[in-house]
Amino acid sequence: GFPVEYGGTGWDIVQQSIYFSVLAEEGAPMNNMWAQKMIGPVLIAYGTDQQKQLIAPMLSVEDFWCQGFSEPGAGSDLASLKTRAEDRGDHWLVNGQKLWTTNAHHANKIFLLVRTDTSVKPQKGISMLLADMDTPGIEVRPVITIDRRHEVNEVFLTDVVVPKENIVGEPGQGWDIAKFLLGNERVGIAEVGLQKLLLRRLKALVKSRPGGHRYSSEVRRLEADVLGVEVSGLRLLKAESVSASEPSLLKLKSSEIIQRCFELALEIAGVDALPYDEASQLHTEGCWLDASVGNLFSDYCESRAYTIFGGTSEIQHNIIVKSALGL
Amino acid sequence: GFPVEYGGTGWDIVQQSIYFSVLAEEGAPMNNMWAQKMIGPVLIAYGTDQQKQLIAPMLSVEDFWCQGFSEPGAGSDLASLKTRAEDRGDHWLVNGQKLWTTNAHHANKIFLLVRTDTSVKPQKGISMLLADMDTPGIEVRPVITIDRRHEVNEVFLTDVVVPKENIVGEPGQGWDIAKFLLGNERVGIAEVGLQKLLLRRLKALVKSRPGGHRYSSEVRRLEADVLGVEVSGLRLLKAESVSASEPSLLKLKSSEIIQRCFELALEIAGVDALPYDEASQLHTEGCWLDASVGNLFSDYCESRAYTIFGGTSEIQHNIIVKSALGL
Amino acid sequence: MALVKSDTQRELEALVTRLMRDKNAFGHLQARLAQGQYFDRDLWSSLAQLGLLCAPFSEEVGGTGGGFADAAAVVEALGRGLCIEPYIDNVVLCGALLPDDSSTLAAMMSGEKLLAFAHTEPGATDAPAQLETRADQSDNGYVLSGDKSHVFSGHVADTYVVSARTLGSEERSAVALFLVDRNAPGVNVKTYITHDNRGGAEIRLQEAPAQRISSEGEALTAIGWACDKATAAVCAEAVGAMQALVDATSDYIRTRRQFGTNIGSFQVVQHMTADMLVNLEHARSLAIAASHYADSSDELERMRVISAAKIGVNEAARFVAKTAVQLHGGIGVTEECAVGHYFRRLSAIRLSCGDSYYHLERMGRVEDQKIIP
Amino acid sequence: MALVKSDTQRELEALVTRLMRDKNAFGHLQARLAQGQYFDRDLWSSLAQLGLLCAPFSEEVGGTGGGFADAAAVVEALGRGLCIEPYIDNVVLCGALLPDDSSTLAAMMSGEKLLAFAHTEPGATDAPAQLETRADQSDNGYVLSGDKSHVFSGHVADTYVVSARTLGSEERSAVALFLVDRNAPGVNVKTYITHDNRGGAEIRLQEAPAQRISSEGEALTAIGWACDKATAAVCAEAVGAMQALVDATSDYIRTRRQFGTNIGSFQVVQHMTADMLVNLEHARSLAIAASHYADSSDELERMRVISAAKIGVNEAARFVAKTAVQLHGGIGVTEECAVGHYFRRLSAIRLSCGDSYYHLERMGRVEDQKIIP
Repeated sequence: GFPVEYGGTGWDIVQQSIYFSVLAEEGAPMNNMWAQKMIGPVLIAYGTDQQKQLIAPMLSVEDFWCQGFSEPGAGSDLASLKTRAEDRGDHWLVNGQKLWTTNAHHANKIFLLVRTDTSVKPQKGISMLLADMDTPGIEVRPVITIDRRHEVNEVFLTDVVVPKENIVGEPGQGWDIAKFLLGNERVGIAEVGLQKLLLRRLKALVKSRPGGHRYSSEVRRLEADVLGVEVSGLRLLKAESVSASEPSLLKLKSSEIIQRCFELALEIAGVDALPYDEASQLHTEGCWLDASVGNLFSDYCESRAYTIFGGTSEIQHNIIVKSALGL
Repeated sequence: GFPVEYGGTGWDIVQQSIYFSVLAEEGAPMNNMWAQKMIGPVLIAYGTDQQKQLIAPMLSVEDFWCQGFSEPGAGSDLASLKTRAEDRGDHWLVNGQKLWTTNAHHANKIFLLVRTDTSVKPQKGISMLLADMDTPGIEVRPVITIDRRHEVNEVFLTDVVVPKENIVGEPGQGWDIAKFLLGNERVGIAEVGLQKLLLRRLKALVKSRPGGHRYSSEVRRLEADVLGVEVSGLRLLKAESVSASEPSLLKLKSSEIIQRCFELALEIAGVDALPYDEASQLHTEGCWLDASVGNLFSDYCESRAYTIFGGTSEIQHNIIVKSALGL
Repeated sequence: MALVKSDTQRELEALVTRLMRDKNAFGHLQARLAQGQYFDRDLWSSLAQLGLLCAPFSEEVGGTGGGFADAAAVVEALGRGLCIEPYIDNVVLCGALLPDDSSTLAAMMSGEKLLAFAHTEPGATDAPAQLETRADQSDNGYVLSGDKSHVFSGHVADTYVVSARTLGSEERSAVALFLVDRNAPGVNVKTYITHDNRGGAEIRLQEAPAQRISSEGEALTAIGWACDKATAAVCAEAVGAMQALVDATSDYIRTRRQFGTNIGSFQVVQHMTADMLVNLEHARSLAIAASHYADSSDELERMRVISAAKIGVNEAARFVAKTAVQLHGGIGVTEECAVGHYFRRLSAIRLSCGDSYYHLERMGRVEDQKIIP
Repeated sequence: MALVKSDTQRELEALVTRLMRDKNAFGHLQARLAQGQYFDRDLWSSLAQLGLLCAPFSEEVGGTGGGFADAAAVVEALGRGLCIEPYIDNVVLCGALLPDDSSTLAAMMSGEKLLAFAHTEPGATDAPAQLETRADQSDNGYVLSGDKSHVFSGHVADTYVVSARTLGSEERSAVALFLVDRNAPGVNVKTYITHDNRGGAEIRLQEAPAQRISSEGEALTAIGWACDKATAAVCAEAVGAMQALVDATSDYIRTRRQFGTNIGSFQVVQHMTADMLVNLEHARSLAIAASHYADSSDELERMRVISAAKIGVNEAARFVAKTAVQLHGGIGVTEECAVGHYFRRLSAIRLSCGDSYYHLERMGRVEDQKIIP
């Protein structure tokens, strides 16, 4: 819910969450929705007035954003990122390489984490920059993933000139902003909409597949768990203060459930899920369609990423250990 | 299979294993069988001629042995044991405390790990002693376990005089002997006999309980896993050389299966397993009887110990990491 | 849905926590169990005096008007404190079956009377589809005949709430509820203790005098609702018990030394403890949902949510209980350690109020009914 | 039971391992897949020249006489090398269906002919209880009519082994096996590629000329045995693939740096890798049992053991595959990394030759039959 003055709805966090959840539950295309959760709030919190003007075209998807955080050597360990931005007086000169950049091949804008100072401790030398994807020196190469689809990319940055005013916040504030941004993930981290869609599709499979009824108990176990995650999601949204561990607790459970849903779906579909249908691969919305198992196998493969990206499950555990158990 | 000259059968390791397995599968009382696997081979390998004469009364269960290894502060970390034996010229003077001593209240003999030298590194200062349980200064106190039964004990050792010749091997050799002894665990570590007994009892429960058929798939999954463990057990017995990791790999799987068997049995029995029947508590053989769920709940509770005693599952993992993965 | 506890509920929780510390400390509990004292009348009186036995009832009948959610807050704190006294069976289950104007309800709230619900019959472990126990009209009311099993808390109860058929008919609507005095003629009670230190009874009724407390048409609906409340309550109790285990385990791994360090410094131990917390919070959310629907008259949705909650809580309880024992190592499997007591209670809870299979099948039935109309 | 590989089997393993390194290195495989080359005739010829396509057959028919266990050793090494060529479907499955004196068997062993078994029919995913495909006698032999689905490896085969009813009767005994040429009139083939880079076909037969290769009475028994062998073979393949994943993962965690250290220094990563090994060795034992019984004519025990093996191997494959991907992190979910290819193959194996539910139910049927007599 962005302020009305910037073209937003003014919704509170719960309204927003319901909106995203229903979109997911109905299987609506979500390609650029996440920008609203990620860079949007950052611009409101840290952006200049001029940067806040980017909200409206983001909401209308006139601007399509992608996120340049991860690097080949810096996956879970973001603080070790190597992409450098040199202060050249009137501009930043950016050199480096980003990896796992979702939809970079569709996007016209990118927000980047870059190293602007190598003389301080790693976390302190990071800044956030905004750039146009058509800036000379930005090259996008596809990364084909385990589902045999093209969603993520490598982004090579070679002598990319970024205007001085395109920094978000202060130089060196990038780490804090990234933490703020990842903290905003609590909107929708439960992924309840997707899970409800998956339950519906699973129930359809149970009904339509020969022998499908053998799996109905498993589907109900998942339904029970989704109820828990739904309430946990609401508790997180309504909490007055959120500790670092709470989104991690929820993300572990929701990613586990999503993966179990896809595993179960694959089992129910059986050998009929094996044929590879190139056409159905274009459907990258993360859930196979009713009455068709055409892209189920790919979705199942892709679901492994839920416990890897956005902080692996092992990292989520570490966060809980530190924040909730104080060990 | 002890040499015929010491009253044994001369069986090889496979014959021995079949013998133990069939006993377990038929639910025979096994109270002192383990001594044949544990201290018996140690006496053959390290014992004096006189000590080897202890084999025959062990086999006839004239002598009932217990094992004094663990201590309150030294569970998985055996090297840190504190019970001391001072060399007093013609005898050892033993002071300390042992914990988890199974059947100490039935036994007339004990083999002990004690510290005979505190000046060397922990592993090097340990020796093994044999003692009579009626030696003055040995006091046995029951430890009631989670199954509300009495099988294990604390053994307090206060100025216990042990004859000099009751040391097994050389002073300081205790650590090696303990490793040898634990290595012998490969006979029967698969616990296939018990698992087959559990499968049979589970199938009887499935047949006799209302709604039991709902669990038949789970029982068959366990049956499949028991087949794997049975073959793994044979592979281990037949292996020309056994690495440290192999018994651990097997123990992890077999203890997991045993615990799943008891969990499933409890689920099938349902609320009928709740009443506590003091009389049935006397049956401590680790598997409930056919046509009765009287002591099932206790057996289920006791089964948690499978992943704790004889090296916790976490320790077994560490052994695999070190030995098989070299990390 | 109330996602956080109200101020009243926090007060109730604090009250119970203090009471548990004062009158149900683990050492004290062990001592009385060693003497075979499975019910502590003094503790029960304290619960009554503090008004905790009135928590869910409306003010008109002498309650504190907090509804189910207040009772759930009490139950959760009792679960955390390992209280073995029959709060749920009395306050939640029988409390929901008694009519508002019943003097027995008042006597239960004041702690004078202890109740238990006699419904299940031999041979069935789930809620029976077909009751055999029969109520015949007599000069002074009714006499009941039949066998009742799995009468949990029946070992200490002085009055039983009994379900019986009032007509020879096999019709669902012919079931009514009755009060039967334990000491009445024709009442034969065999009691037992359970592995979680609670207890139960098997009851044989042979023309036992009984007082009807429900109209004849509504008993099965009322029974279903009361059992749903009891199910939601054991979910809350399980959350309290799991919380105790998470607390005990995080303390233990900080202090237990092996290999020259605290075991809490091992990453594997840390992550296992984190997974306990994941399961606890998941179960807490499910218990919140169950609590919200426990007072709901939307029968199908109530059944769906409470069954789902029980299934999820069962699974969390399984994981948390076994992991707590595992991380406590040898100590965890001794009777001297509270962890084993929580383990046994959580295992018993998984089987009680319908095990996971019962609730999975019930979810299926609810789904079918929801689709048909 | 042969618990360790024989010398011959070790030689076969070494032979295949070398071949895989020379002609099926991952980079090479990627390059040909990028060009849509899902079958490598050169690699297949090498398998033939090395005598590997003869492994299980008796010396009288030109084989090397090693029985199923030798074929299993080959298959395991092929699985480890991520070979996508249809060895099991040809050598193990169709090889077991062809009569000893068949010239087609000789042509298959020499690599000239590629076969696929057309048995399942549309609408069924497991072995069909009732075949609809019909064989009618014609002047020159038989003509077949009907639809066959899930003809795995049917995308590259030039000859199909087809099951069909020979009489109008519904009797089990009326089923026989036939050879049908892919290019014969009345044969309509729709091919597809599968997610594990293998492929299959759907076939419509309309009075297609066919040669009978079985007597009429024994086909279903022979089919059951051949399918059991194929099931035991995919168990061996899965073990090879899991071994490759364990090796790749132990290597990767030693070199991948995060937070200033190798991720292999984290205890949680270590224990996950150890659990992969636990599952691999468990699966290996099951595959050994399956291999032992694959040549056994004790039908019921063979079915029990092979079903049990497939169930256990499926579960191990699930765990090992997902954990390998997890420990490889982002790299593990890219097409550039072999791990994802093994993940997909192991996922496909879980569904192939009967999924776990199929085999659980079959174990139940076997148990019932064993008890009755």
